[in-house]
Amino acid sequence: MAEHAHDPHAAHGHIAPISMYLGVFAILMVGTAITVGIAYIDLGFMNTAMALAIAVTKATFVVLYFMHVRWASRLTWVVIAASIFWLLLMFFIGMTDYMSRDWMGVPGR
Amino acid sequence: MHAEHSTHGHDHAHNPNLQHHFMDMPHQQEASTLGMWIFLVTEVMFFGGMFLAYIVYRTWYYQGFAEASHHIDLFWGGFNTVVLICSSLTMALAVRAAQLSNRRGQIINLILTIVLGAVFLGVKGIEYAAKFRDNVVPGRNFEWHGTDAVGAQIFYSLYFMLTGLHAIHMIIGIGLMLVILWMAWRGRFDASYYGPVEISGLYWHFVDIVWIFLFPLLYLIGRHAPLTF
Amino acid sequence: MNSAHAPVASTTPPVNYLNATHGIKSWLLTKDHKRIALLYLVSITLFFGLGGLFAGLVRLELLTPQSDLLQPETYNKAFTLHGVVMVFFFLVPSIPAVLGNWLLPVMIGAKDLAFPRINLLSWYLYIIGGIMTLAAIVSGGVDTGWTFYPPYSTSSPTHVVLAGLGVFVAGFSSILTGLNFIVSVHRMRAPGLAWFRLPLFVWSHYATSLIMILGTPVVAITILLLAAERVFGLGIFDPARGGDPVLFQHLFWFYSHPAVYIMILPAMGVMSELVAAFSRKNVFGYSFVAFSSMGIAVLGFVVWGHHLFVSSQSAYMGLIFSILSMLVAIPSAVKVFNWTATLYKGSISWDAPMMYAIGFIGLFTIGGLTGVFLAVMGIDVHVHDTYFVVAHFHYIMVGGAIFGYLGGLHYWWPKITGKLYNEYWARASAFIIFVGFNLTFFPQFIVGYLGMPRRYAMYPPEFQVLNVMSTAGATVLAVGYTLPLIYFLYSLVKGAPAPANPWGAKGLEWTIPSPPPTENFLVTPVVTEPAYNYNPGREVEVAGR
Amino acid sequence: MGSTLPLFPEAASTQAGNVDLLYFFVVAVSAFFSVLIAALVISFAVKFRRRQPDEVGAPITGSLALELLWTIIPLMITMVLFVWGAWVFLDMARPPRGSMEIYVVGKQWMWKVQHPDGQREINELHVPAGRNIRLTIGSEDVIHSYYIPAFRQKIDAVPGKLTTMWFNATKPGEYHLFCAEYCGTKHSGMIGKIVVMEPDDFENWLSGGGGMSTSASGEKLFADLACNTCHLENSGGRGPVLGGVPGSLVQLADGSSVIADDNYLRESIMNPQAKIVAGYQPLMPTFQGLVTEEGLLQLISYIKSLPPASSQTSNGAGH
Repeated sequence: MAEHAHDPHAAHGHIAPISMYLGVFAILMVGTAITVGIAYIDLGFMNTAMALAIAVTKATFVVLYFMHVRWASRLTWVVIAASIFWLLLMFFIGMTDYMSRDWMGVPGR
Repeated sequence: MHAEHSTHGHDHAHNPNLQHHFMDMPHQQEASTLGMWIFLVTEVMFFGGMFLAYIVYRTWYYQGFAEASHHIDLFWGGFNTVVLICSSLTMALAVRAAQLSNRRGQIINLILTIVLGAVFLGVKGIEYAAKFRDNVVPGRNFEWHGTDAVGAQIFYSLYFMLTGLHAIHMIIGIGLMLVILWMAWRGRFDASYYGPVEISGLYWHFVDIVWIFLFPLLYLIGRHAPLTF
Repeated sequence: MNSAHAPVASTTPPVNYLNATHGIKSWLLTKDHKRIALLYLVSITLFFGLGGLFAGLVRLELLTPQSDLLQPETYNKAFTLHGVVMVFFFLVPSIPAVLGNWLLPVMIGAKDLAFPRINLLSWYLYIIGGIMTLAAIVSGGVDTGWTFYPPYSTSSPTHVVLAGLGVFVAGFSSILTGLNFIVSVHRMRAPGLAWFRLPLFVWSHYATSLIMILGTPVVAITILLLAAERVFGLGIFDPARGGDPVLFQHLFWFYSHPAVYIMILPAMGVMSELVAAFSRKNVFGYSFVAFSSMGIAVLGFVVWGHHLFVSSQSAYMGLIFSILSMLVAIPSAVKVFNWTATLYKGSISWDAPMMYAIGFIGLFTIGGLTGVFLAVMGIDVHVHDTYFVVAHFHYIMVGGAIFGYLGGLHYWWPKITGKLYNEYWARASAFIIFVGFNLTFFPQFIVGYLGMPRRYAMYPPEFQVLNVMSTAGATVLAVGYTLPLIYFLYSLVKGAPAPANPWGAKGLEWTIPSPPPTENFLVTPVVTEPAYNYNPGREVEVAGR
Repeated sequence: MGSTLPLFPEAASTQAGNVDLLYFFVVAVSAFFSVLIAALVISFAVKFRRRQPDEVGAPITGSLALELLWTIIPLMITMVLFVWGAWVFLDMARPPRGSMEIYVVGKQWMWKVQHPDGQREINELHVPAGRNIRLTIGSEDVIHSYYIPAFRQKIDAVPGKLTTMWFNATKPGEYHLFCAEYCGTKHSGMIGKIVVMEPDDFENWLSGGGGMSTSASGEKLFADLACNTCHLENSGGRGPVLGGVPGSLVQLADGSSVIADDNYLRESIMNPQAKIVAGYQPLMPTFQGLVTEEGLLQLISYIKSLPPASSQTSNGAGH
């Protein structure tokens, strides 16, 4: 907490220009259009990967600019990183079971 | 640690919105913003459980998922994506207006946000009605004319859970926005106190982010290979 | 924080948090964390009694090999409700919501938790969830076991949805408590109270809160999916509709294994406080104890699959879960060794809280070591779902969590109520609980390795002697649990007023009156020294031997 | 099964000794640490008891060497336990080749057994001593668990898939069979006995029963369900020819491949669209609800008994 020098009257917070919000909005719209367009091109397994990559990019823009995380404290970054880490941990460990179920060649093992 | 200690750092005028156990407004706002972020972590894990189920069954029943995904209406899904992105913009602008003590800007942007949220829910209603009409609601005369009825039914089960819980979050969000709108109407927020607008905004953006993932994962599976059935 | 060790004589302040306002409304609408803690204390005690009642029914039925006292239907409901009530409505909230709620703000030198209204809301959610579960009990009960495994829970004719939604709502109570603790520890600490000056109680509650906010939502959604499957006929876990019942087990244990640490970590925090206070000594290896709490919280999330060794989970995944489960034993061992080392050259007094602490160390050691048996795959295949498992987790849940809860309650009772309880009866009841507990659960290790499966209303006659021992122990245990209820209530009426620091202990909570005023600290404290600093200015690090 | 106060279970399989040895080792380690901790706690608590009311303890904050010691020693012990436990487990998980295969189906609240030669039993299992026995286990309704304490073996019976257990009984006698996974009202009644017999007695017992062998029942079902119209060598190639498929590597339409184990065969009957064999159309209807779990096991047994396809290059399965 010591890292913030407070003006006791104003709640602090970054005030960004409207142009930034409109820019992020445009990126989100373009991203949506690309997601739909790319879904109609056969890229094999890359279809899913691209769709997710675009979704992650869009989400990142929302988090950084609409949710002001770019200017937020390090603790906020840690909180977000922890949530992503735990989510992926659950996916990764959960899926490891499903992916390795046939390896032994013994049903149910 | 905070520099000022003794009593509660009363060397300045008391903001009436300051609760007694905080030292000053930034302290209070930091705490409430952190609280909302931590709440959003729980929301991530809440939806995460369903996404794990989605990943498992999508790998098991890709055929059924692709068939079912072709059956849901891409137009309305895309339309709703655009609506939600617009609402996120108006929400962000409402927070900005509050930061600048601009009461009118807050009211206009909050009303737009609420209207867009309502439009989203209306469209969702249209989509759900179509599902009931086509008998693709799991557990209720589920009929499937494609090849993989089992996979399609699981897809629709997850579809209804994911979009249904997302819609419930939207409804809660709209309720929250109505409260914020009322408070903004009464001029409660200005540059020194806009925490409630900001943290409701965080919630609204989170719900938007969930949809950003739901849209490709539900509406766009295997679109490149049209299925005939 | 001066270093007076002798009990400081002081009288109960005329205005304190207990009598500052009057009337039932002043309690039900209170935002004071201390009053909310007392609301929890009362409601949790009621649920403990209810859960204990079901445990009594289970033990009585198991006196004989036949199912003669209870029909199997009733027996199945009894053990299910024992599990549901004890896990979700007693153990998970017990220490955090009562002792944590009362003490955490005081220990960090704050006037309240960061979000007092949310704190009250979480008590109401707990009560609503509890009422829903009670409604399920009254309207006929649930018979799925507390684990709600589908497809049985999808097809069981009992009130699964109502009980499940009760757990769902109570889960949000737990989430909000965790959220409040985390924000408070980050943002509400008093000046000078750096992280490594925090009492270990606070560290362990911080670790617990992490599990609450990261794990609880997952079990909430899992139960919601199960309810949707039952109510709307969605197909998600039901194999008849193409689902995978093992997926439920993955999602369920992603929360419910870490939930074990929600129950035991706060008790470990209490232990650190008790061992330090009754040895009048700083905790040996403070930072190792603090970090082991965090280590348990994090590693606890990656071991859930040891509940699935024979569930048809991939054998290779089983190996990974086995080795990870071994790793989570290490920080627990580190804690036990550090508490033991804390006693060395201490000034040890055998007051009632310390008796619980010493009992805890012994029972938790046995509970933890028998956990290693279950992580060893070759042994787990045999003892999985037998009474060996039942005995193991009761050594952790009762020998650990409840000993921690009772020990903490005795230690802070004078502070919370401003009254002294009868020390003689307190020691006697601690001894009775210890004996009764071991008599109840030790025979279950033996009958478990013999192969008696859990959740059996009837069993082969050769297991009877051990079961009778267990039931006899449960009777002793019931007496032991009743005694504190009596002498605590008696102390409220006739107990002598407690001084501010009856134990001569260190910590911010002992610097304020007993009971404290509503705002805890009239002047925000400034902390200038580490926790448990019984020897100011004489810090020595012993060289390794 | 016997004395009034047994303290240790009978060990009647080749694996039981391995498990018990490991168990005794962990008991010894646990006893050592429990006694060590208890002795230290009690002796400290007595020796350093408080003598004056205002006495404080010695200022000892910690010791890095001790912390490392009691981190590393338990770590090493647990790693030994992991390796040993995994070794014992893997032996219990992998049935040896050439085991005698018996099919078991759990349903509320009984265990139904089919021997290869057609003998059927309920809540009992007769096996010869000294032979590797492989159980393939399914469930018709909810999750059960097939548990034989004397053999130290257990595996869940999970609806929607098949699981496997194996053992080699060493001592003739009768042993408990329990359902270990809670399965509803009469869970504790879902018990039975394993009867281990001398091989000669077992042969006599087998010949006493009779009826159609499992694969013969499967053949009949194969015809009744009209599987033979697509899946035999002379049936026109609409579906893959099944002879020789079990155990082989099957190429799928989406480019991946899969080993045709029992669960693959089962899935191909119940949910044929999940894995389409390369070169075939997804024409096969599901048999979910049309064939019981026992029937499935008979079909699988029959498919396994088919001779390898003579000249066909197609090695597909199931659809």
